[in-house]
Amino acid sequence: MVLGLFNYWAVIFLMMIGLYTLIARDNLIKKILGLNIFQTSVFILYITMGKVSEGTAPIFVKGVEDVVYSNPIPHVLILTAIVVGVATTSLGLSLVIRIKEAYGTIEEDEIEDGRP
Amino acid sequence: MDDRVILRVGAKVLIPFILLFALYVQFHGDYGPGGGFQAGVIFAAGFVLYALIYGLENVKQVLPPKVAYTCAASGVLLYAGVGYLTMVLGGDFLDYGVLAHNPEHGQHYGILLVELGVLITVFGVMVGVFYAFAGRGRLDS
Amino acid sequence: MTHHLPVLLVVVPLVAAPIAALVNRPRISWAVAVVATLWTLYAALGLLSETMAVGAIHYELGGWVAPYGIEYVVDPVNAWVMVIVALIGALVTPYARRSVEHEISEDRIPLFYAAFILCLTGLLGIAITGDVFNVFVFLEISSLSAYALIALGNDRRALMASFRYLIMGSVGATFIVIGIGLMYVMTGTLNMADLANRLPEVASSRTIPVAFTFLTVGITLKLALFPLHAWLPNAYAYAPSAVTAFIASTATKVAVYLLLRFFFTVFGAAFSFDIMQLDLILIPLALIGIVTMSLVAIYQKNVKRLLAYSSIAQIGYMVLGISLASVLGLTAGILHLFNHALMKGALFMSMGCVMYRVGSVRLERMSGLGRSMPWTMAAFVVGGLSLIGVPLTVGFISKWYLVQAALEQGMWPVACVVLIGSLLALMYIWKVVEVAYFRECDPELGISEAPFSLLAPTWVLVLCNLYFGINASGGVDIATRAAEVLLGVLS
Amino acid sequence: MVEFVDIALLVFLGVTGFSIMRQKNLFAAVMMAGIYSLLSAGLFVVMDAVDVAFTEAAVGAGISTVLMLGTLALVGHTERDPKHRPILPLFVVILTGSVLVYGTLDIPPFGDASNPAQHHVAPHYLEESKHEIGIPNVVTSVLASYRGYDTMGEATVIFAALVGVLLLLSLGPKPRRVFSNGRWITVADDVPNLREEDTGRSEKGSLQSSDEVQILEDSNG
Repeated sequence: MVLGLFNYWAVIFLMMIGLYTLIARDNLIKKILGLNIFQTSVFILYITMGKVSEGTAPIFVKGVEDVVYSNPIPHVLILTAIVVGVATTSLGLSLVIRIKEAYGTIEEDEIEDGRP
Repeated sequence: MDDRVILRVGAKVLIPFILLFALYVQFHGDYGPGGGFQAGVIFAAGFVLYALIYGLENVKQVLPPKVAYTCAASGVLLYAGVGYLTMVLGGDFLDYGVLAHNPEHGQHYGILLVELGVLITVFGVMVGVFYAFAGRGRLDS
Repeated sequence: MTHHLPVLLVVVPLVAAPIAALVNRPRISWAVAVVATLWTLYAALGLLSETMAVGAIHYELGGWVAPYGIEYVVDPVNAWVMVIVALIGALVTPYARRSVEHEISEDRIPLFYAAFILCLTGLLGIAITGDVFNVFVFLEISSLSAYALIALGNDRRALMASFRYLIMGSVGATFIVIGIGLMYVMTGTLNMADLANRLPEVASSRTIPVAFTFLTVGITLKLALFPLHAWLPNAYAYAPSAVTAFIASTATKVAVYLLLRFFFTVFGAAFSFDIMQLDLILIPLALIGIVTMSLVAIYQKNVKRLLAYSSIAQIGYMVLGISLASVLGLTAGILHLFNHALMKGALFMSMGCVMYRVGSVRLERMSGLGRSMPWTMAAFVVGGLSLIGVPLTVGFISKWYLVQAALEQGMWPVACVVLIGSLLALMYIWKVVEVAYFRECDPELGISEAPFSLLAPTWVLVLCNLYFGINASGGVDIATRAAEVLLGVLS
Repeated sequence: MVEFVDIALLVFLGVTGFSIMRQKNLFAAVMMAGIYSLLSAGLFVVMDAVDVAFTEAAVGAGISTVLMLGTLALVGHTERDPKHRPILPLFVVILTGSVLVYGTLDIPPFGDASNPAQHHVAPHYLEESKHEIGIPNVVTSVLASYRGYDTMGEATVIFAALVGVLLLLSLGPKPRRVFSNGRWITVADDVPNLREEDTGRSEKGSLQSSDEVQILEDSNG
C-alpha cells in the first residue's frame, strides 16, 4: 500500500483547518463554515477507516461472487452524522440571523455585552 | 419577470423530473445507493427550485407551510409507529420480522415503511427550514 | 409491557414531541408534555426498582443480538440518572405552564413544549443506551433542542449564549465522534460491553489513549468542567426560567454519567486511572474549579448567573468524587448527581418565581422580597442551605461522603478545599439572603407571592432536599450499589 | 490509479479548505464550502461509500449552500479583518492535531483488510444480511434494520432542528430590524434604539419595566 497513513494525516490536516477557522475567526458565519469543514473531515476519517483495498461498494450484484466489500458500518454511521451536521448548521444559521437582527453585527468581538 | 423566460421554462420542464428522480432514489435504495434521506432532500430541492424561480408566495400556494410541518412531524410518527406496531405484534421495538409470516418479507415491509417515514420527515424539514429562512426579513411575510 | 419498559421510557416522549407540535394549542401541548413526563417518571422508577432487584436489564432493539444491533442496558447507575432526569422533568413541566405563558409569546408555546420533550427524550436516550454511537445521536437530539430553548430567553444575550453553546457543544460532540471512531477502528465494535471486552487487547497501542483523550475532552466540554465552562454562565442566566431549571439540573448530570460510563464500564477503572492517570489531571482541575468559580459567583449581580457559576463549582465536586475512583468517592459523586439536581432545581425554580413577579433576577431588584414573597424566598434559603451543605439537607450527605472519601486516601488538602467551597457557597448565598431579608422593599411596586402552580413544584423539590437529607439511607444504598457496579466489585 | 485520484482529491480539499479560511468575502467562502463538499463526495466514491457520497453531495453542496446563501442575503457578506493575533487558537489546533497524529501511528494502514474494524461485526452484516434481510444494498440493511433505531434518532434530530428553526425564525414577535430592498430598516417601535440595545429589553411587552439603574448595571455586569 503506497498510501499507508498518508490518508489519515491529510484528513487530520483538513480537520485542523476547520477547527482553526472555528476558534480563531470572529465572524459567526465563518465559525459555522469552520464547523462544517471540521465535521466533513471527520466523515472522511471514518470512511477512510472502512476502505478495504481492492474492495468495492457493499452492494450485492446478482451473479457476482467472490468480491471484497468495503466495510458498511462507517458508511451508515456517517449517513447519520451528515444529517446531524445539516441539522446543526440550519439551527446555527437561524441563530446568526437573529443575532444580526438583535445586535446589528455578526462579528463576535463587536458583540461585547455577551461576554462573561 | 419576463426576462427570465429560459429559467421559467427550464424549471417547469425540470421539476417533474426532479420529483420523479427522488421517487426513483427512494425505491431503488434497496438495490443501489439512495434511500429515504437522499430522496427527501431531492424532493425538497424540487420545491426549492420552484420557489427560487416563481417566488416564495407561489410555492406556498402549492405547498402551504402547515403541510410541510405536518409532514415533518408525521414522518417521525410513522417511523416510531412501525416500532409500536412490531411491539404489538409480539416482537421487540423495530423488529420488522414480525410484520409478515416470513421474517424476510417482514424486513422488506419494515424497511419500506421506515424509509418512507424518513423521506416524509426530511422533505418536510427541508422545505420548512427553507420557508423559514426565505420568509425572514420581509416586511410583507 | 414490563419487558418493553426500557424502550418505552424513551419512545413515549419521542412520539409525544411531534404530537405536541401537531396539536399546536398551548394548553393541549402542555398537557401532552405533562403526560409524557409523568410516564417517564413512572417508567424510570419502575426500571430502578427492577434493576435493584434483578441486576442489569437488557433490551435488544430491532430484535438483533447485541454487537450486531443496538441494545439498551439498564443497571443501577443509569436507572438512578434516569430517575433524576425524569423527576426534574415531571416537576418542571407543571411549573412551566404559567412561567412559560409569562415569558414566551403564545404562538411559540406549542413548539416550546415539543422542544422541551425532545430535550428530555435525548437525555434519557443517552442515559439508557448500551451503544456508543447511539449516545451521539441522542446527545444531538438533546443538544439541538437545548440550543433552541435557551435562545428563547427574553434578553438578546440569550441568542449569543445559545450560539456559543451550539459551537462549543458541536465541537464537543465531534470530539466524541472522533473518539468513537478511533475505538471502532481498533476493535470493530460499537457496543459498550463488547468494547469493554475487546479494548484490553489493544490498550497498549497508541490509538486507544488518544481515543480516550478525545472522549474525555468532548464530554468535559459538554459538562462544563472548569477550563471548558465558558458557554455555561450566560446560557443558564438568560434562558427562560423553566428551561434553566430543567437544563441546569439534568443536562450536566447526564454528561457526568457519560464520563462515568466511559471511564469505568468501557475503558475500565484500571485503564482510566492506572494507565492514563486521569486523577492527576481531573482532581486539580476540579479543585481549582470549585474555588475559582465559587469566588466568581460571589461577585455576580444577576442571581441566575451567580447560581450558574455555582453550578460549575458543583460539577467540580462530582468530578472530584469520580476521580477518587474508590467506592466511597464514586458513591459521593453519584449521590451528588441527585442531590445537586434537587438543590439547583429548587434554587432556579424559586428564581423563576421571582422572574414571574419582579421581571428580573438582578440582586438590587430583590430587596425586601423576603417579606413580599415569603414562600419563594424560603425555598431559596432551604436550597441555599443545601448548597452550602448544612446538616439535615441533601447537600450535607454528599459533602460528608466526599470528605470521607478524600480522608480515606489521606488527601486532607482535598477535604479542606471541599470545606472552603462550602464557606464560599455560604458567602454567595448570604449575599442574596441579605438583600432579600434585610433591605426594605419599595411598597409601591406591589409585589405579591408567586402563584400556586409555580410554588407547588418548587416546594416539592425543597421538601425532597429535606427528606433525602434526613432519611438518606435509600439514596446512599442505591449510590453505593451503583458505585460497586461501576468498579466491578459486584456484578 | 485509485491512489492517484485519492491523493489529488485530498490535495484539492486542502487547498479549498485553506482558501475558505483565508477568504474575506463570505459569499466566495460559501461557494468554496460547496466545492469542498463536492470534492469530499468524490473522495467518498473513491473509497466505495456511494451512499455517503450521494448524501454529502445533496446536503453539503445542495441544502447547506442554499441555507448559507439565504443567510448571507440577510446578514451581509464581508468579514471584517481580525483584530487580534490568533496565537492561542493556533496552539490549540497544533496540539489537537499532533495528539491525533500520534494516535494514528498504531492504526492499521489505509485499506488494510486485516484491520480489526473489518473483522468483528462487519462480516456478519456482509454475510448474513442476504438471508436475514434479503436486500442487496448492505448499507440500507444496516441503516434501516440492524441500526434502525439510530436512524429513527436521526429523523428525530432533524425534526428537532425544524422545531428550533421555527421557534427562532417563523414564530414569536416580528423582528425589530428587517432587511428590505437591499438595506436594513428599523421597524417603527416606540422605544428608542439606544435604550433597547442596553436593557436587553424583553421581546414581550410585559417585562418592559426596567429602570435606568439596571441599564447601567447590566452593561458592566
